[in-house]
Amino acid sequence: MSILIDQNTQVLIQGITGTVGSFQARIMRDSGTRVVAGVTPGKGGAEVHGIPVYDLIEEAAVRHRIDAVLSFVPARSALDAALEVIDAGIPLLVLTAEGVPDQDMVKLVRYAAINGTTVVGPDTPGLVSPGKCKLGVHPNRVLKPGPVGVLSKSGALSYEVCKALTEQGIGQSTIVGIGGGPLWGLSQQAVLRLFQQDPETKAVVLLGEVGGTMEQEAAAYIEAEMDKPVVALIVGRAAPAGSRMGHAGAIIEGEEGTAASKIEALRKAGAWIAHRPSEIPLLLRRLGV
Amino acid sequence: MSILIDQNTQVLIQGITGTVGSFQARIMRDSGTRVVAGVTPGKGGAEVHGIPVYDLIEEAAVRHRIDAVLSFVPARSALDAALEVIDAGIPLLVLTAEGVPDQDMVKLVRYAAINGTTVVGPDTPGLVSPGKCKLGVHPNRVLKPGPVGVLSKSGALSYEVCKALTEQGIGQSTIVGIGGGPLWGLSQQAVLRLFQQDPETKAVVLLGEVGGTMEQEAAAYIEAEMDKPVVALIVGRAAPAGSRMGHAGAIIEGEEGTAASKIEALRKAGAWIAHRPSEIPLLLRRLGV
Amino acid sequence: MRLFEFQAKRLLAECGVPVPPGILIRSPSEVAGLAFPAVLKAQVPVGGRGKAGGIRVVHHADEARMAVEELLGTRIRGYPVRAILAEPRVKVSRELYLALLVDPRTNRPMVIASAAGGMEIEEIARQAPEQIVRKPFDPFIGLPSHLIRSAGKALAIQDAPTFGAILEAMVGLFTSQDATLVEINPLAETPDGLVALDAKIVLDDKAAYRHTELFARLSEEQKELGRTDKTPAEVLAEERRITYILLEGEIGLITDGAGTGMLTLDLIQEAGGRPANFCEMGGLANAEIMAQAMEVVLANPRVKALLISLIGGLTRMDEMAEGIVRYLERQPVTVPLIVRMCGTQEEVGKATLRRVGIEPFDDLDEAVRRVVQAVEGASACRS
Amino acid sequence: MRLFEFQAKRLLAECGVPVPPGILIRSPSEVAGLAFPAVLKAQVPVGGRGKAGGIRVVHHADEARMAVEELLGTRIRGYPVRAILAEPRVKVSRELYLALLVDPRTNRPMVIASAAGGMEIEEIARQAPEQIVRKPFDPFIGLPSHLIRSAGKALAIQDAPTFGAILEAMVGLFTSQDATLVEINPLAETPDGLVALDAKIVLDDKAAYRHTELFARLSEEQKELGRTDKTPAEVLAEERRITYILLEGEIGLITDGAGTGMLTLDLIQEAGGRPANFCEMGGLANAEIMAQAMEVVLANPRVKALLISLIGGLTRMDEMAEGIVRYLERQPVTVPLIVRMCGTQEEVGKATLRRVGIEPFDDLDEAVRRVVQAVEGASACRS
Repeated sequence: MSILIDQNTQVLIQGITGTVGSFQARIMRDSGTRVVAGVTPGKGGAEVHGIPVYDLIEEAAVRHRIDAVLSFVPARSALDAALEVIDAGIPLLVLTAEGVPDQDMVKLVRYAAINGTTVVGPDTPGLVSPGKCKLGVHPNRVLKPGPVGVLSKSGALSYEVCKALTEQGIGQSTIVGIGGGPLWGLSQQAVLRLFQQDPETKAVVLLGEVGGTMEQEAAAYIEAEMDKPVVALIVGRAAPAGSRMGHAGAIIEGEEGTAASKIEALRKAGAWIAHRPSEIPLLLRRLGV
Repeated sequence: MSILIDQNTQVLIQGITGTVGSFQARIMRDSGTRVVAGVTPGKGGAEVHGIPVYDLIEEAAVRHRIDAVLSFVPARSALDAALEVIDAGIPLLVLTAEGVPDQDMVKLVRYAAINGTTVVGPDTPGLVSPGKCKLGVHPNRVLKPGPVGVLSKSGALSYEVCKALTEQGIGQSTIVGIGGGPLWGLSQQAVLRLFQQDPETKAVVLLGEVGGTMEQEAAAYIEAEMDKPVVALIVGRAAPAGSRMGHAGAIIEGEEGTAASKIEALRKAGAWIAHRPSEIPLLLRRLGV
Repeated sequence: MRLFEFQAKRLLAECGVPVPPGILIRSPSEVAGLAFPAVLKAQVPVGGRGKAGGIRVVHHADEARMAVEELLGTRIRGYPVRAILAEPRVKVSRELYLALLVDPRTNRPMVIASAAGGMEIEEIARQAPEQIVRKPFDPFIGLPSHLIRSAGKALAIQDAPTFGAILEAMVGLFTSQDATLVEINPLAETPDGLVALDAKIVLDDKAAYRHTELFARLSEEQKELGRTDKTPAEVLAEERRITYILLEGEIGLITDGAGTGMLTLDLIQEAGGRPANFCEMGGLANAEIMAQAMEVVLANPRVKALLISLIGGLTRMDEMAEGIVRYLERQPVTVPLIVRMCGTQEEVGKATLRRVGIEPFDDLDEAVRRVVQAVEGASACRS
Repeated sequence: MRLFEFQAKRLLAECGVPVPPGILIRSPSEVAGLAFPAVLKAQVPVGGRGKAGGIRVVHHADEARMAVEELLGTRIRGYPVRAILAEPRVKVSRELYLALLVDPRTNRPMVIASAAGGMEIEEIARQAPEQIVRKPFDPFIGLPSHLIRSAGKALAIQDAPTFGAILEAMVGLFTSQDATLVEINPLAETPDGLVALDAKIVLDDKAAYRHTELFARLSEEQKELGRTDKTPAEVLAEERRITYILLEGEIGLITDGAGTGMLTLDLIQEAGGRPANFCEMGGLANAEIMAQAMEVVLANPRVKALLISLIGGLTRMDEMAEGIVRYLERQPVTVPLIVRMCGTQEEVGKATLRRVGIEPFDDLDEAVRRVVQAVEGASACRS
C-alpha cells in the first residue's frame, strides 16, 4: 500500500493541453502512472501524448474510471475547475495552482468536504508513491520506492529531502506536498494519520516551516496517536519575523508561529529533529529504517 | 419504539414566549412530553409554565440535553432560527411555520442535510407518538397509542384520519406531518422507510394530495421495499386543475400531479386505496390490524 | 405572482438578457411607431395563447390597427385581452428551451434545457425525455461554470459566452428576486444572436415582503390589465388575504386546512353535491379571519348552504366559534349553516356555538350528508 | 495589501460602520478646520504606533500645528510619517475588540471578539484566552444571526442592532473585497453609540485581479505616502513582481521555492555566513524570471557572492540555465557565482551552464559551504 494513491490509481489531468500540463503528463505516464484522460474546455477530441482529451469531466467519466485529478489550472480558474471535479464525485483532487484567493479556497475546501473529495494543495507539487503512481511534478531522480513517508509544506524542500534519502538508499512510500498555505485542503495532521495507518510506511519525515500553528497540531497528534518514528525538519529558523495579521494573528497564533516553538513542540511530542536534509537519512538509519 | 421521537426525547421550543408557543408548550408538557427548555431572544431568564427560557440555544444546551426542537418562529425568521438549531447540532427540527420562502427552504434543507439535522416541515403540525412524546400541535382527543404509522402532507387531514382510527379503537405509533410543501425537509419516502424499519409499526396510512410527484416516489418505495401494509388516501380528486409551473412544471411533473395518477401508482404498488377517513379503520381491520 | 410576458421580459432585460425591443399597446392608435413586419402578442396570464389566436403577425400599420382592435375585444381562455406586446418579427434559425426552478426531488435549483423548444417542448418531455437536460446544482455554490458548458454543449450553442451570461442572469434573477420559475421558451437563435422570444416568470408570494417595491409595481400593472373579471367574493378574498377559489356549485365551504378542504370537496362531490368554492383559512386563523372567511364565501349569491368544517390543532376552536358568532352578530345567515367542530379547545367552542343555537356536528361524513341534503331540500322547495 | 488606518476606516464607513469624522493632513497648514480637542494619528503601516509617540491629543490650532510639524519629521519603527489622520476626540466608556479572518484550523471565516479591546488585547489573549470569543461560521451560510446575538451578549453590548450591522458590514467587506483581515480595535462604546476608533484591513493580493480599481486607488495612495524608503533592489523586485526581502548580510540568494529559500537561509547562517536577501521565484518561474531575479539581487551593492540554489519539479532546469545565461549575456557578474542545480530537465540545464563556464553543484551543503567561503575569502582579501 501507500497513502491516497497506488499502482491502480487512474488519473485525469485538468489543463492537459497547456505547456505544463502536457509536459508533466508525459513524465507521469512515462513513470508508469495511469493517466487515462485529460480535460481542457474547447479541446475535446484532441489527444496529448496519446491521452484522450475531453471538454468536460462528465464526458471523461463516461469512458474511464477516474480516481484522482491533478489540476494544472491557473489560480484564477482553480475554484471553477475544482467544482467540476467535486461535482463529478472524484475522491481526490491535487491543486498545483499557486495564488488561489483565500475566499476561493475557503469555498473550495468546504464544498469538497461536504461532497467527500480530498483536496491536496493548493500550491503543491502533488503527491507521488515512487514506482506506483505519480500525481505530481516531483523530479524523478530524487524518488525511490521504500518505507519512509514524507510530508511537506514546501515542494522544493521535499525534493531536497527525498534527494538526500534516495542518495543514501532510503526509499519513500508516499511523498505528500500539502502545499504552501495559508490555507490547506489536507493538513499535516491528516497526512500523519494516513501514514500511521499505512502498513508500508515505517517512518515519517515531516517538513514544516515558520508561521501558523499547524506543526503544533501535528505535534499533538504525534504525541497522542503515533507509534511510528517521526523525523522533523522545520525551516525558517533564520527567517526575519514576517508581518503578522494584526492582533488577530497574535490571538489565533500566539507565539506558536516561530520555528523555535514548532521545533520545541515536535521535540516534546517525541519527534526527532533534523537541521538539514542530509541529517535525515542518518537519523532514520539510527531509528532502524 | 416509534419513529424519530420516543418517551426519552427532550424537547426545546423556539418561540416559547409567544401566544402559540406558550399555549402549545403547556399542552405538550401536560401530555407527558419532556419539554426541557425554550428559547426566545431577549427573554432569557424567564419561565413559561415552569419551563426555563434562554436567549440562545447554545445557553440551553449547556444545561440540557436537547434531542429535538419544535419551532413556532414565524416564516420570515424561520431560516435564521433553523440555522441556530442546526449549528447547535440538534438532530431533529420541526418547522411549523407556514409561508417560508422557497429560497429560504432550499438553503435550510441543504444546510440541515450537510450538518445531519432532520427537518420535518415546514407548514406542519409536527409529529407525535401518542403516549410517548408530542412534538406538535395535534388535538389530543384524536390520538391513541397503537400500531399504525400515519404520514400526511396536510395537518388537519391527519387529524381527521386519526379521529377515525381512534374512534374505532385503532391507535397510532407515530403521526408525522411532513408539511404542506411545495418543498419538504422530510419526504414521504423517507418517512415510509422509517416506518418500515420500526418494529412497533404494523401498518402505515399515507395521506397525500394532488400536485407534485412525491406520491409516485412513495409508490416506488412501497413496491420495492415495503412489506408492511399501506393504506393511502389521496385528496383533491375533485379539485380544479391548479395553475401549473409553465412548461417546466409539465416537464418535471408530467401527468403525475393529478390525484388519479397518484392513486393509480399507489394501487399498482400494492397500497390499499381509501376514499374517505372513515374507510381507513375498516380497511386496516381487514388487513389484520 | 405569475408575471405577464412583458413584465417577465422587462425583468430579464434588466438583467442583461437579450429580448426583442417591444412596446406595450393598449389601443389601436398606438400602432403608429411600429416597425414591420411586427408580432402582436396578447398579454394574458395563461399558456396556449398561440393556439387560441392570441398571436398575430402584421405587415403594415392598417393591418396592425385592425388586429389590435380585434384582439382587444377577445378573451383568451377566459381572460380578457387588455394589452398587447408588439415586437419586430425576428428571423429564427432554432428555438431552444431554458428554464430554472427548484427541483422538488432534490430541493435544489435546477436548470432545464432542451435543443427543441417552442410549442413542442411538452411533447418532447413525454416522448423523448432523455433529450431534455436537467441539471440541479448546489444552492450554496450557485451555477458552476461546468454546468453552463455542459448545457451549452447539449444544446449545440454557438455563442457560448452569451448563453452563459443568459443562464447566469436567470440564476441571478431567480435568487435575488425570489422567483420560483424563470422560463425562456423559445430562446431563439437568430442571425443577431440569442434572443428570449417568450418568457414566463413566477415570483414567490411568500417572499413578497422582501421585494415590496417590485411587487407593488407589478401588482399595480396587473390590476390595471385585470387578470380576469373577478366576482365580488373573489375581490373580497383578495382584500382579506384568504385562500378562495370560486367553483360552479351551491355548497359554500370553509375549512381550517387545505388538505381537509380538498377532502371535503371530494366528499361533497361524491355525495352528489356541488361545491360553490374552496376556502381555507390556514394554520394561523383566528376569530376575525373566521368571520371574514364567512363574509367572503357568503358574498357569492349562488351559495345555498354553508358547511364550516373545522378540525384544529394550531387553530383553536374557541377562537373559531367566537368568529362565527361575531359574523352572526353583524348579519344573519340566510342559508342553512352546518358547522362541524373538533380539536383544540373544542369544548369551549362548542359551548359558544350552542349559546347562539348552533348544534355542531362531530362526524365529518354526517356533516357533509347534511349540507348536501340541505341544498337538495332547497332545490326541491324551489322546483 | 495592508491598508493604512485612514484607508481602512474609509472602506468601513462606506459599508456603514460608524467611524469618527476624520481628515487626512499632510502639512501643518491643514489643521485650520479642526474641531478641538482633536486626536492626531500618524499614518504608518505598522502597529505599536501609540507607544512610539505617533498619537497626540491637541487642544487648539497652535498645538495642533506644532504636533503635525513634529510628527511629519519623525519615523515610526522605520517608517517615515507622511500623513496624519486628525479626528475629534471621542469620549469612550468601553473599548471592545472585533475582528474577522479565516481560521486556519477550520478553514472557515471566524469572528473574534472581546469585551476588553484596545492595547491590552494581546495580553488578554495570553493571560485569559477564555475571555476572547472565537466563532467560526460556514462560508456558505454567512454570518448567522445567532452568532451576532451570542457575540453581542458576550460583549454585553447595549446597542445590539448597531453591533449587528457593524458585524454584517465587516463580513460584507471581508467577502466582497477579498479581505484576509478586518479588525476594529478598539470598537468604542461612546455616549453617541459604537464607533470604530481604529481599524486594520488586509486585502488578499492573490485576489487583486478581482478588484483592480480598488487596488489601484489604494496602491496609488500608499505609493504617495511611501510605505518606506526602498532600496533600488526592492523597487526593482516590486516592478518585476518577484518575492524579495532585503536582509543585512553579503550573500545574495536565489531559490526556486520558499521552503528551500528558508532552508538555505538557515544553512548559510549556521555555516557562519550572512544572507543579503531572501528571493524566491515561485513555481512558475521561467528563463526571463530567472534573469530578472539576478538583476534584483545583484542590484544590492552589499552582495559579495551569489548562490543560486535550484531543485525543480515544476521549474525546469533547462529554462533556469537559459535565464542565467541570458543575464550573463546582458552584463557580467563581478562577484563569485555559485549555482546548485538539480531536478526536472537538469541534464539540459547543466550542459547549458557548462557551455558558459559554470560548473553547477549537485550537493546543497557543499554549495552553501562554497558561497560562505567565497565571501570569507573576499573579506580576507580586502582586510
